[in-house]
Amino acid sequence: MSNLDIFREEVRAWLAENCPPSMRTPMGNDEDVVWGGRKAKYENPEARLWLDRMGAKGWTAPTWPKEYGGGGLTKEEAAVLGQELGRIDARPALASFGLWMLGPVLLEYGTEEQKKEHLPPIVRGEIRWCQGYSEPGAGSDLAGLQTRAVLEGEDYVINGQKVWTSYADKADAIFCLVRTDTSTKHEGISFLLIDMDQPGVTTKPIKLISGNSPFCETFLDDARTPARNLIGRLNGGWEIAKKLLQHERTNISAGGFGAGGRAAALEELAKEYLGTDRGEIADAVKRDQVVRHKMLERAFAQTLKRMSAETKAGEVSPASSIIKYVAAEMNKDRMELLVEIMGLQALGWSGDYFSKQGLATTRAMLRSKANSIEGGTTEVNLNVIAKRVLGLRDHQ
Amino acid sequence: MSNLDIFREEVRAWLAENCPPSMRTPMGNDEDVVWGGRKAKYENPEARLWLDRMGAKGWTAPTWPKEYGGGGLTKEEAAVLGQELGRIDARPALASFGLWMLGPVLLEYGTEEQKKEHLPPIVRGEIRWCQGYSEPGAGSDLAGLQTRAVLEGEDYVINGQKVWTSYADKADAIFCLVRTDTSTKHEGISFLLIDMDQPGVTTKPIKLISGNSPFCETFLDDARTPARNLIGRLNGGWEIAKKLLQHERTNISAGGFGAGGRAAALEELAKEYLGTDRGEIADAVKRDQVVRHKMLERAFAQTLKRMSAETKAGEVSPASSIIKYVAAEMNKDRMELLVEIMGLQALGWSGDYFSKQGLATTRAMLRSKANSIEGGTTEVNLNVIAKRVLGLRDHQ
Amino acid sequence: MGLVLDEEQTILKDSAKAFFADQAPVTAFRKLRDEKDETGFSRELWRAMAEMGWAGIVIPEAYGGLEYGFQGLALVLEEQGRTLAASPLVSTVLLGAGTLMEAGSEAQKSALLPKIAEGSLLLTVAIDEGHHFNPAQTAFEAKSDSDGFILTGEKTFVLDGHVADKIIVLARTSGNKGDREGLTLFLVEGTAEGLTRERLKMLDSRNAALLMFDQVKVTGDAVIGAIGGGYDALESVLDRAAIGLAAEMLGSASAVFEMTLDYLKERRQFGQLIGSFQSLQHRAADMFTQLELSKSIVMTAATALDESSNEISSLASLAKAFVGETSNKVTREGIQMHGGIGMTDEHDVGLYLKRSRVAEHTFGSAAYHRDRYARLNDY
Amino acid sequence: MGLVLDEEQTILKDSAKAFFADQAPVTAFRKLRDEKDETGFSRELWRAMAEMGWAGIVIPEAYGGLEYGFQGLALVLEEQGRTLAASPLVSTVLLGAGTLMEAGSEAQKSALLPKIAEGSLLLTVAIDEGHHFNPAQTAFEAKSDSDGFILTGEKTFVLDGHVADKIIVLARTSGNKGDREGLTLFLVEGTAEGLTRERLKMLDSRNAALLMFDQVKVTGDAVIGAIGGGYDALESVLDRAAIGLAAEMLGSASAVFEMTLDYLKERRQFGQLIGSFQSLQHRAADMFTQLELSKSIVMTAATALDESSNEISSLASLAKAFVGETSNKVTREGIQMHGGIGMTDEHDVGLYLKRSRVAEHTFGSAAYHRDRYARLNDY
Repeated sequence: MSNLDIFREEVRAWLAENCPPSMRTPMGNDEDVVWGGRKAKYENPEARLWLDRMGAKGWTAPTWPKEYGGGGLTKEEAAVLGQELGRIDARPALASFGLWMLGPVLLEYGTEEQKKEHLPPIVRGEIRWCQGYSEPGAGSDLAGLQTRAVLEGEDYVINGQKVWTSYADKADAIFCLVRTDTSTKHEGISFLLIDMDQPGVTTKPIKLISGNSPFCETFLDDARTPARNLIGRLNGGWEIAKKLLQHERTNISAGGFGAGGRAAALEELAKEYLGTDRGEIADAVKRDQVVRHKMLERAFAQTLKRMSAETKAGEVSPASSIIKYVAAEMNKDRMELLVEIMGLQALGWSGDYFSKQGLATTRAMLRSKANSIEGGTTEVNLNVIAKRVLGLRDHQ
Repeated sequence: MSNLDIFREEVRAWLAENCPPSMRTPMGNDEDVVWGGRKAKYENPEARLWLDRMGAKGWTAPTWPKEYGGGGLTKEEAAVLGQELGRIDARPALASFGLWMLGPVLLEYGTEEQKKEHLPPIVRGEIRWCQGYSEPGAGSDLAGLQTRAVLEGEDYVINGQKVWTSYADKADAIFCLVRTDTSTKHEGISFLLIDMDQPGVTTKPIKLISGNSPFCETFLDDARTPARNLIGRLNGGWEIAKKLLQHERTNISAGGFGAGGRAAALEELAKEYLGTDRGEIADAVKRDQVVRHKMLERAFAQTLKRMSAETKAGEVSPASSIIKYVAAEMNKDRMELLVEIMGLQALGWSGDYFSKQGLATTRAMLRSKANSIEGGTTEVNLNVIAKRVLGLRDHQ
Repeated sequence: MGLVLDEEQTILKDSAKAFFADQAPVTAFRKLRDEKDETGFSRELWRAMAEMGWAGIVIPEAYGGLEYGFQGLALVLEEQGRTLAASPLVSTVLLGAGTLMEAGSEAQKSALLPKIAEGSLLLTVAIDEGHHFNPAQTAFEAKSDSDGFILTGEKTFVLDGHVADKIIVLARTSGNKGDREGLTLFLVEGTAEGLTRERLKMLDSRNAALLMFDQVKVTGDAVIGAIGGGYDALESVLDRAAIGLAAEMLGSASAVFEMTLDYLKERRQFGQLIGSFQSLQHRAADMFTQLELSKSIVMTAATALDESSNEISSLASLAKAFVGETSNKVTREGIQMHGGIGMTDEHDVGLYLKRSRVAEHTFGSAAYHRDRYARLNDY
Repeated sequence: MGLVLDEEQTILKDSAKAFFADQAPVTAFRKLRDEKDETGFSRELWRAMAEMGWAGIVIPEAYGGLEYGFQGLALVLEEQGRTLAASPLVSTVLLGAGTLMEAGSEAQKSALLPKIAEGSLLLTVAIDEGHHFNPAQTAFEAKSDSDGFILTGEKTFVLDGHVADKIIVLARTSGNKGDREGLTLFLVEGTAEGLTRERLKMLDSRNAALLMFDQVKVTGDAVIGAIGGGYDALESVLDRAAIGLAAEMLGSASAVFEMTLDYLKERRQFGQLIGSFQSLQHRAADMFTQLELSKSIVMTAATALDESSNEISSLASLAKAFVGETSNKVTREGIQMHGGIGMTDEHDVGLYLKRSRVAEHTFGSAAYHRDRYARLNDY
């Protein structure tokens, strides 16, 4: 038996013992996601138990080094862990921007002290992080950041406003891009960690056209953070931000609002709402639109696969530059087409008259409009393709 | 009886007497168009007779002053003349860039001597003119003109190359934009008349992707023209050019490849080539595309009418800025749709197997690709709308 | 108006523009929405509109109206659309008064039209039964009995149906679902016994209701027009409604375009006004183009109504389809060009998008009207 | 190839690229066209291609082929498309050899496949009868008589039909136009008595012919596959042909994109490289996106062929439709971005546009394949 097989047996045994029964059932809704943090409430005590057990093993961050609380697994072992978790339909023990975003930054740019201080609580879900990049005046253009951090004695004092901070109202701490030098643009930005449990930090949820949202505005008024919470070098935040954004883009599009899967199949809804004629969607024009969409979805899915095959083969994949753009536009079109197909049923806002699916479609259509804005606008995506991939230049 | 009614009776009587019978029949093809000029050949002597008679009355240029050979008619009288010519289906006595383009320029910018010298031969169709604007390096951007004219004694000596000069190989003379000052861009351009019957001027027809074309390349190698043939002020050609281009754009789109009329109706061809189902175009998806196109055609036709009504009412019509753009894109889409509909029949190049209509469609589809390039590209049209109409500005 | 407004029309348009900007700006609609107002529009505003003569703008003078014509109504609707003002202009005037003028008896017209014109009677027409507009598919049944008719069934998406004083109901008196023959129009009191009304909470926070008829009795007088001839009468009414709604949508789309253009001239990114980026410039130019084409169509269609052109049905479908697509496109681009701020509930552009999607589907979607246009023109 | 080329495939692609760039650049095709060459391709080139092994690249080793598979053939076709090289690869290999491999008897395969592989036999399949590709609509009749069958009728748009040594003809032996049953494949000599062949002068100056059969007699040996089962056999062949042609179109479209991109980086207007104008940048990025998506599909479909996936038909329709639309778009944009020079006959971009339109319609247009995809997937 290979080492990996042995490891697999160990994992399997441990999971059988430690994964509570209710954690092997599908999640009912967003409330079932465990984000951890100081303010976390656990309706289901088994969720907490599951987090504690996984956290203690470091398996919420399987490949992070053990010395920082991680699982210390190899890539192959982590894959086995993932397979075994999948095999029993285990729920994720922890969802966390700390795991997904801050952790990798700390591992690459943090000092030994910073890693020791911040990584273990992330692994165990003790601190819930949120991210503070965008500002009202700086959307696609982070160089326009105006939130200022000034060193006063041992602390940075921060003033400014962040926007689109997901779950800021539920987070314990925020990792921020702040301006530490106003004389330049990109070069004057730093990456700072700030505890939110202080009077200088307030948050306000943002209501979207589709209804409530996890997004907040976050106001920093003489907020303070010890100087040791500067990550990377002073005025070196731009480089970190670029990496994180790239990471975010890939995340959003590959897993996020991408092709199919999550919602009911377009073709089934088309049959239900438009009727059938000898088994075919009765409206030939809409049927053609459905096919076009399905073809694009398939082309997109194959491109995702190709991208990952190319990456695995060590090639630079130019296809990766198109992913976010295609995913966003495709999902927007899909939702508009669904509304077209469902008619009145997808034009309701609330109330019993409308089906759950109808109401969800209405909201999803509205929410989808942000797909081509968040995490890099479609316009910025196209600029990037034109310039970085195709080598076209600005006016000289 | 009003003066106009009297005039109408006179016109009617004169036409009855002077318009030869064969000039009241529809034109068979492009060969029947009378362009005049020194090299003109008249297969049908009545065509020449008709030109001579109309030219002598000045009615080829009805509203131009009598002293320059024109008809000296008021706008209202000219309208009556037009109606009466239409009533008997009279062929145009003369087609001429001299009448359409050079004449108006001379009337506005020419000296008394220049008008006296050039306008009467235009009216009588004795000199055939062509226009020389574009150059290989200067398409949409006339400021890039490189053809140079240098004053040597009494003459300008011209060197350079013009392209897209329609019918240059059949013309007697050319009105040209030339560079007379290389130190500035727009300000260094002049408007010059050049006789083409000299060794320094040679022409070469351009073959298009759709086949033969009226376009030529025109080479000017030490071509000469007397200094008196400078129209307007030295280095003042840019203003004249802008006026002429505007004029050309309106002409092209309103009369040219615009909405329907000329070719067989899209819906009839769709029925013929796709079959019908209870009287409807059998292919529902194509039928939808046909409707979309017909709707756009109608919207365009109504916009043309609105534009002319607004102009008549003395209003500035912002709609006029969209005409060329819509006409070009609409015609290109129409031709692609026709090829889709006709299939194999519109994929032939020559030979008896293909119907006349099929071959004409193939060629027209190819020719239509130039609609969004000639007389101002679609990109330039959109720039103009954005900047002049919508007030958007360049990067500052 | 023909294709250019005359002086009188220009005055009407200007005063309507000023009226809505003053009395019913977008903030007023937002307030109605946020306060979850049960009526769904301001009765005070409607009274003021009636005082301007707009409730009776197409009603003949003989019945207390202005007899000013549909071109005038279209102008008012366009300006109403510009500020998203909620009013019963579409339900009461386009549909209700429209049906009476088209098919009502002298007695019905004398009794009701003057009240509509003075703004004291709210009327609507109940047509839809399914997810998609398709009046020929009406199954809703009216059974004749000795005293008249008994109505049973459901009608949905009835504009202002929860507050209308009277409701004109399209019901089947013979034939089968899908037949154009056999449909009849009935006038029913909003308070009739057996009628339950429920306001639907729509995406656009405007007014539509679900009406449930349980053995609702009406007398023979309640029939409007010929028994079995309801479809043909209604078709003319719906042509007018489609054109009127297209005018309203044009106004809304124009407002979105204008606010977007303003934003392009004011928002900076990468050190530049975003309106100086050429790709946004070209897309703005393209929206402008669609709006100019839409404007020509709406003017043509409204004029055709006043001139009783035989092209009305074709032009109605053209207007509803073309303006609908334009409105869809402009609202999409409006949000995208505004970026994040356009996604927030507090920005107006989202309100316009929501209204657009509902209006696009009201009286038939663009797809419905393209198919109809094709049928009308023998494609 | 799967979704990434392996080493062998990379070598094949590179050598095909070098081969066509060297032996059959666009100038070679232009020369064929301008000299009105009657064959329509260079026999010398075909011999060289056969020497490279490409004529037999999908033919089993037992019949003298390389048995390298469709992924390899797709790579060669893509490179052939890049330079618009004219060859009988589609007619002889994809269609002809494909049909024999799918449905031929052992005797037929032994007799013909080795000759195809060595480049000495030209084969094609005659399917089309009308303006649009639709094999089920075949009416062309084969009447059985004592000695075999008598073929009468017309076949059009037969690729390389005027020079093919043998022609496989789809004919109806029973049933009616529209039936998939009752169609049979026959092998006919190019020189058969009663057969008249006329080369069609197509838009793309490539090879297609009109074949007129006047009582052409064939023996029972001429039947390929089962009598009445021709449609099913041919459908698999046509799937492969669609995928192969999509690969060729992808190569052509990529070439257009590359020449356009080069032009954007070199042409100046208004004092700037036109490639620095943002609206052109975004349109270029959009073309690139379509091409990347197309590439994923072509690779997936070609791999599916070699793996005998049960998705082949779906993927064939996906490839033909998606790449067809991409090719249409890229050639349109290619001309527009080149401006006037792109309109001239002496520029290559027009040749690509012409080839694209014909290829788009060959073996079914995008619309045909969208409908087919919908049918195959039960939409």
